[in-house]
Amino acid sequence: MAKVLMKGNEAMALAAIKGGCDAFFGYPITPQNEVPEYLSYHMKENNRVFVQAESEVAAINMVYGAAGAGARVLTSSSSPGIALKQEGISYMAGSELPAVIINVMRGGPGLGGIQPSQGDYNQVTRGGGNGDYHVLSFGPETLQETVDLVRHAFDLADYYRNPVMIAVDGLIGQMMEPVDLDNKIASMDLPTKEWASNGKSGERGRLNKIVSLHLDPYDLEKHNLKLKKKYDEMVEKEQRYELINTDDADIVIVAYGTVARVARSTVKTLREEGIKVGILRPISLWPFPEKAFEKLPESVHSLLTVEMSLGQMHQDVRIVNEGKRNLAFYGRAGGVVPEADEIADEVRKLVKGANA
Amino acid sequence: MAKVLMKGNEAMALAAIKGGCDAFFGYPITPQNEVPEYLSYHMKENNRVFVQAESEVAAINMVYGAAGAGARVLTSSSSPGIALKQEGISYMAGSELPAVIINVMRGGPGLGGIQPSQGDYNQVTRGGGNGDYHVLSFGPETLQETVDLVRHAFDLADYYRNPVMIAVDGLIGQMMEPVDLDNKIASMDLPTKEWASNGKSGERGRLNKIVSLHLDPYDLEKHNLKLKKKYDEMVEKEQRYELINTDDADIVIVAYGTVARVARSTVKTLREEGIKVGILRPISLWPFPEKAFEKLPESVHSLLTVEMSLGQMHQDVRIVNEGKRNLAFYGRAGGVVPEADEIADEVRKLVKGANA
Amino acid sequence: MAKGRIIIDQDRCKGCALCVYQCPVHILELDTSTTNQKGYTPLMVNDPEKCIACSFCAMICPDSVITVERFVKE
Amino acid sequence: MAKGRIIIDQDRCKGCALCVYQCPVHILELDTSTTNQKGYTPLMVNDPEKCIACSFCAMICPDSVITVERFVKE
Amino acid sequence: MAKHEQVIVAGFGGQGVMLMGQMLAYAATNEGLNTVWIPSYGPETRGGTANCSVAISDSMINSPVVTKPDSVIAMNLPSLQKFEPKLSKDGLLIVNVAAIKDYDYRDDVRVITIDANKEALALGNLRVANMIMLGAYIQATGIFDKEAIVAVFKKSFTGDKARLVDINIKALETGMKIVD
Amino acid sequence: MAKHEQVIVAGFGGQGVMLMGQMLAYAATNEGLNTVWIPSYGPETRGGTANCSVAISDSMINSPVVTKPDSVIAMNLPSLQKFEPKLSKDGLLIVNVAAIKDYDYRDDVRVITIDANKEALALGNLRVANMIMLGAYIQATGIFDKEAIVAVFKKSFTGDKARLVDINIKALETGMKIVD
Amino acid sequence: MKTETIYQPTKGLTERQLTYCPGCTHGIIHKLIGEVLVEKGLLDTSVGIASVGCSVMSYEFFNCDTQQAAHGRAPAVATGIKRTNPDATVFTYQGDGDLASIGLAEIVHAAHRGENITVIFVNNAIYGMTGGQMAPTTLIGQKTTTSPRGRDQGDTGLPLRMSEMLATVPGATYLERVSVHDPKHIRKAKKALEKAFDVQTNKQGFSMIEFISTCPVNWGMTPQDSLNWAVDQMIPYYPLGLYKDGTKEEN
Amino acid sequence: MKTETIYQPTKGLTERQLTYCPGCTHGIIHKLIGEVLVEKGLLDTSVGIASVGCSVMSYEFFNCDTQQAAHGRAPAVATGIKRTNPDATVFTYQGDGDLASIGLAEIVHAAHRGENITVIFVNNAIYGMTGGQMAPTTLIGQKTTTSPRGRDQGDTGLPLRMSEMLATVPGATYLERVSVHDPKHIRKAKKALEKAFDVQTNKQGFSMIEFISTCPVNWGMTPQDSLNWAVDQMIPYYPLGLYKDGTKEEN
Ligand SMILES: Cc1ncc(C[n+]2csc(CCOP(=O)(O)OP(=O)(O)O)c2C)c(N)n1
Ligand SMILES: Cc1ncc(C[n+]2csc(CCOP(=O)(O)OP(=O)(O)O)c2C)c(N)n1
Ligand code: SF4
Ligand code: SF4
Ligand code: SF4
Ligand code: SF4
Ligand code: SF4
Ligand code: SF4
Ligand SMILES: [Mg+2]
Ligand SMILES: [Mg+2]
Repeated sequence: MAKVLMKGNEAMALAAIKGGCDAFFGYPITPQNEVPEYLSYHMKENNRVFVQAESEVAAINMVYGAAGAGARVLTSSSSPGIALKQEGISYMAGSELPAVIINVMRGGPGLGGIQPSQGDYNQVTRGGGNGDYHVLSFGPETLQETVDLVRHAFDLADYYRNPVMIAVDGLIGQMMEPVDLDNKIASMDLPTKEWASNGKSGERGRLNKIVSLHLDPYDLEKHNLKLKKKYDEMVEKEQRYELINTDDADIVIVAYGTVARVARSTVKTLREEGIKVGILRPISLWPFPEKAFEKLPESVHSLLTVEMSLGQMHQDVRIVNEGKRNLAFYGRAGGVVPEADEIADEVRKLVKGANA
Repeated sequence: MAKVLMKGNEAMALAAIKGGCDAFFGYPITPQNEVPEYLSYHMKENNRVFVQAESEVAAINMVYGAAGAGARVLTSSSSPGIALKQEGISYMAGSELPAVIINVMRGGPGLGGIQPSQGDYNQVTRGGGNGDYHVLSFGPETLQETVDLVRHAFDLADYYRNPVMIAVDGLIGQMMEPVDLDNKIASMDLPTKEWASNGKSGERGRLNKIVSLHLDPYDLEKHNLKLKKKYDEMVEKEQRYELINTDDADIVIVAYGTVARVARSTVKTLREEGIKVGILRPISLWPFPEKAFEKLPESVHSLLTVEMSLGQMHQDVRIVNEGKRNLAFYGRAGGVVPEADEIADEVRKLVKGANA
Repeated sequence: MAKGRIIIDQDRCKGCALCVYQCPVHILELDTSTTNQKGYTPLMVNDPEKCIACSFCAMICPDSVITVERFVKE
Repeated sequence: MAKGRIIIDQDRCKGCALCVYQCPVHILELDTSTTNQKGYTPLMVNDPEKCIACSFCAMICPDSVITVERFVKE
Repeated sequence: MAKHEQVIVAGFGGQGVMLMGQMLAYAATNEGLNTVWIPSYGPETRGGTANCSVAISDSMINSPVVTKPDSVIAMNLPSLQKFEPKLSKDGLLIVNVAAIKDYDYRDDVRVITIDANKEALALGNLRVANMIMLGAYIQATGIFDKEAIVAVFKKSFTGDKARLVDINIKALETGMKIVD
Repeated sequence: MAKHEQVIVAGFGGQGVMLMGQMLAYAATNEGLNTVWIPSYGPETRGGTANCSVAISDSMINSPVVTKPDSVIAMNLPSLQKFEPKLSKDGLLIVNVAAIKDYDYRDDVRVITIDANKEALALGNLRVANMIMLGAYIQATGIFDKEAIVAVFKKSFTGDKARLVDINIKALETGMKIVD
Repeated sequence: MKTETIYQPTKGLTERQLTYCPGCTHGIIHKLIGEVLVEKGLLDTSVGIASVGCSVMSYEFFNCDTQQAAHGRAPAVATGIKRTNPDATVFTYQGDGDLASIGLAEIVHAAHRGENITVIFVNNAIYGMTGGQMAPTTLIGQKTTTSPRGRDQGDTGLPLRMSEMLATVPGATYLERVSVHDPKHIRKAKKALEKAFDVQTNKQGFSMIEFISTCPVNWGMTPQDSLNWAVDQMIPYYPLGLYKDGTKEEN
Repeated sequence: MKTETIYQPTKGLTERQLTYCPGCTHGIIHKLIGEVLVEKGLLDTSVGIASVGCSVMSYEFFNCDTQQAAHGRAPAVATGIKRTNPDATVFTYQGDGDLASIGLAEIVHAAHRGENITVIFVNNAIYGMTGGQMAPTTLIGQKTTTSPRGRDQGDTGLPLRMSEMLATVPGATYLERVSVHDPKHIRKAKKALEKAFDVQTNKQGFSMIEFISTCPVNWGMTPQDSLNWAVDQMIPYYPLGLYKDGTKEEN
């Protein structure tokens, strides 16, 4: 199909419909309001479910119920709203329920602001709900990549029976860009949901239960280990990233989402100056694409993490790096998007001999 | 004063009173119920405030209000309850409000179980609320250390104007051990709370506002940087840890809370066998005591992280380690407490040549 | 003569005695001479002949211990 | 003769016209010939002589634009 | 001819600056170009200033954020003051001078001043001032021809709003003529 | 004499096993010893088995978790079955055999069997069976003398419950005598 | 002599022995639900939602599909299930802590939306599972572990009456408060429950049955004394009866 | 001629220009609060709690101490302040999304506890700040950005009436619904507000004044048409008047 110009939030909403989303439960919050607004109109058109919940807490628990009953479910929110969903997300991970969660990140902490941010990286990748669990999460760069991932996320959620989060900064939600909503993407072969607790025990001849309670610690540990196996599989299979101009690079910028996009301009400028810089762009945030770092050539002596936060993903870079390369960080916070030139200045500082 | 035998939760509650806690707001949840139960009786006795809130969400927002009005405030919960408090905690960090939060951790994710766990390490140290913020957090080992930290936490919270969390596994909450509630601890010189919004604007001649909203991104960034300065100060000053038998160690166990205590038995056993093993015991969880690792002797070739989780603090160990030493991990989950012998077996695997 | 009888699934019984109070003919009692698997003193019938098969005991029993049968004249 | 007068803090006015509808003597209007700092067409008084100092305009004004004074006979 | 254009459109909320930008983005999309439209609202939620940026390119758009625009369309004084300094050297500045008296413009840029309010009122609807400015812009840059924008009008104003197509076309033409 | 003792007390909920353990921990605290009492409830919240462990030592207690107890006090069959295997070699096993008929005890441990229910009923209150067992335990181990426990009774049973002190002392003595 | 079974354990419950304390009326309420689901032929198409409270394990007891909800959120979970499976019979089973305290917004809003679900509300004036803390429904003067001197109006207000409150919510269709303290009331309670499920079957909207229930363990009473206390103390404050029947208003 | 000022901007508000849209009645309500606080001499000892909604910035407008609360949680924040500072006058300012949707549990429980605070509830039947989504108070048929075809009872139920609902909560002392669509009603509203603060001063418990308010921008009407719509559409469904006055019951 031809590309259509759409606002990020609306495109994500439409992508969810195209991804087979049966039901949406959410609560308004800036800057993601166009997601529920779009769906409040178009889900009904498609004979699917749209409910504006009384709160984010209620929304995520509606998602739990619908997902537990076998539906493909979406919820969407922004930073403080995601905070309120943490208990529910932990429950979903514990009960092994699939769902797609969109987080259109804004500045924090607290009420913060409504400008684009990546200050929720920890919130996204380290949960905040209780217990040993992980949420498969992605931080796409362009609107096209975002909608492709939203569509694919429904498959991934079902495959792993785990929540999947799409974390975009507010800019991606608010901007308009031409997208192809029918872009060819991988589709997965998925079994029917034999486990769904949906009131068909008669038909099925067996009771289904959706539960995260395991009072015996040894049972719970077994359950934890079962979950861990899934997480290990994700670590193995779902690391996604892009390496941009890294083949001959001396310095590599590590950045995701809008920042990566800005960094592309930086690279263009610096390459013209003869500075050999590339970009390692994580697409999956959890699992963090550790494999990407293995693919960097020996020539890379420094990594510069750039985030719209004061250094959250940078901790993951520290983990992978294992002391091998020189590390630097540059971040803007509170809703300020770093400019290509600012990043260029930071890279220049890392050029060998620059400070000598 | 002589030591008294007290249940962990009750001792923490009494320690809070001794720490000058003016008000408690909380909601029942196992295994921390004795905290509110004890305080429901004794706060009134001391003419202080006790309110059982309608939920954890309400509780943390009551804490916000009382802290914003200048009181020394405590709340207490366990894992899923803390999840529900994440938004409020992010607000408190954003509005720079002091409070002490006790998390008596149980198995997860979801409802999980009620047995002791350390599965909330990520939840505690990486927030889960939105935005760039940190909670100063401690994971004490014995009841004495716990009560000393609870008392001190009120000072720290006031000093930094930031929430402080005491994260203990359920065992510490449930066990009884003799404690001295009047143990001499450092006390801090604190300014009066000129900033408190408490309805004394007349007296004060100035309006006070408690706010985390900064609609202009540059203002918010400035605010973020101000907060970061505090966090940097915490990283500088609040790293706490204990090094046990590490002077001549070949192998060091990294463990906190009850696990560290169990590991002491392991060390005793193994030292008798001639294996040179020690313990690096983080007391502060955030900031993670990176400095402790610098103090380890060259002789240490391997670090074994042991947790009552499937590997959360271990990520922090990976960060500090920077690839220097051999790393290993051993964890029990779901409420199972690792036994000294199990840990010993893991250590033995790391003895050089053991596998050769 | 008894109108019916009750069948007691002793090991489910928790000895709460709610049934005892409900029996209109006062023929139920806890057997304090023994404990069941779970450690409770279970229900016993004192004077089965008096049972009027009213089902009150069974209705109030929270643990589904009691089955009630009515005698049917042939 | 006017019983009083109103004083308009033009730059606070948002041109919402609520006051216009409340004035019982219909002397208020928005000045469409100009815009204030904020880009709004502000309130103006057409026929000040008619003001009865009822304060209705001021009461309904959400933006505290209007002060009302009553003339006091000396 | 390679197309690369970065424009910022700014004014009061309610002046239709968002729509102007969107029209450009739609036109670009229709021509198969890459484009990114980004809205930005001031810290005051309402009644404040609003602006949007549009990047248009026939190659991939890297940084979607426009920091050094090729063109600025300023609908009021605060917008002019805010964005004139960011305009790149030799850039294009189109100003609605309806409420702007004297202003000392940069001399290293091309300045077009229009009293778009007056022109719009002449057309019978103050609200089309924005499309007058848009007409001036496409004429001055040559980035799109009239038909490209008219096509967008026709697609955007449907149903109840279809009646708006004509007056907007007129406004567009008015703007184009002024620059012509 | 160095004291190191790790004991597990187990039974049905309601048999007062938690209290027994606490009495030991209080006695230890009064004597300035280190001690840790840890409760443990079965997965069923109610009506299930319950147990607690007490570690007592005159040096620092490392692992507070008792995995290889020196002594086990079992108040019922499930507890006996669960904890007998964990008892360390040459350890002490005290069993309330009230509801236990035949049982094949380990032969590498010291076994004391008491029908504590019968003894308690003889004292007029089934609920003091636990203190009979406690008496047997302190007598068999010598860890505390009678007075130490009586002191704890007096501190613990106050107000309404003060009247319970006497019968508990009697129960304690009964237990001590049985082992004697 | 030939016999005819006139009362037996319902097939609406599984064989699992209940985990409730001796004499706890949770068990009686469970039985009634099981019986009604069987008698109405709804068991095979039902989804029961266990909430957090003593009844958390009820997902093991109801002989139908079940989901275990986070504390207080059962009505939201039910909404998710019902909206995506409108033909399933969906009911929640919630304690007073769950429904009237932490889950208050969720229950009111399920009623507000007219969610076509059935709510079983078990009001025992206390938090049973966590060891007897004060609930919003705890009576004045009642001692709990967090109102150790007895609930005090000045400090904690007067007990919340949920059926009365929900009766003001337009979306609620059927609300009744019942008790299970004797066979007569058990029969009445069952009738109410039947009606509640009928309302759902007929797609008439939100129905809730509030059960006056006991907590012998945390009230510190024998089971029979608990029933008596429920009758003497609770029912006067929480009068039994119909609080709303909107089935006639609907067509 | 000598003049006497009979109406002027209240000192109860700061000089900051309000951020509300032209003709939004939030501003009128702000003024009333400011006037009452000044006239009752409470300004210097008050703490106002701004909630999340268009009035989020009201912490800049009230000329007293303020706290900005998380969305829906203002009553909890107020509780924290009031309990630790019983002598302060504590009031919340909350929209209908804030109070009737996400914050429903908090408002009911503040009332339930009889929390001695005053709640200003601004009901404009919509989520203003976030761009006009449906609120629990949105009228049937009303178009909003999330009920684009008009609110439909079958799907979303009938609008919630908060004053009526809270009137069933024993702890609530004083509840009144008022409007500010003309000077007469503004005067009445002010009276109600005075009474509400008196209740607090007299330590008589929870008081709430519900204001029928407008949202010209998201309703898509002129300010005056909005007032008319409030009168014609809202007031019939949300009747003005006293919903509870428990001050007489107290001593
Ligand atoms: C978020 C959260 N908060 C608190 C708890 C702890 N909790 C479990 S059950 C319960 C109260 C149960 O009381 P009620 O709903 O009245 O049920 P009952 O046990 O009395 O039947 C609480 C507070 C929890 N599991 N999750
Ligand atoms: C946790 C959370 N959820 C959602 C939001 C987004 N939000 C801000 S204001 C608002 C609704 C405001 O509506 P209302 O309370 O009616 O106030 P109004 O703007 O109409 O005066 C919402 C949903 C938020 N800030 N925080
Ligand atoms: S059926 Fe009736 S008469 Fe027979 S035992 Fe039960 S209660 Fe008594
Ligand atoms: S009511 Fe049931 S459980 Fe209770 S004593 Fe009777 S048979 Fe046993
Ligand atoms: S005071 Fe009364 S008469 Fe005078 S302008 Fe205002 S509304 Fe009109
Ligand atoms: S009511 Fe106030 S803001 Fe509105 S037009 Fe009149 S003076 Fe201006
Ligand atoms: S604690 Fe109370 S409510 Fe829970 S099962 Fe026991 S008696 Fe029943
Ligand atoms: S959006 Fe609506 S409620 Fe908000 S300020 Fe504007 S008119 Fe008022
Ligand atoms: Mg209860
Ligand atoms: Mg509103």
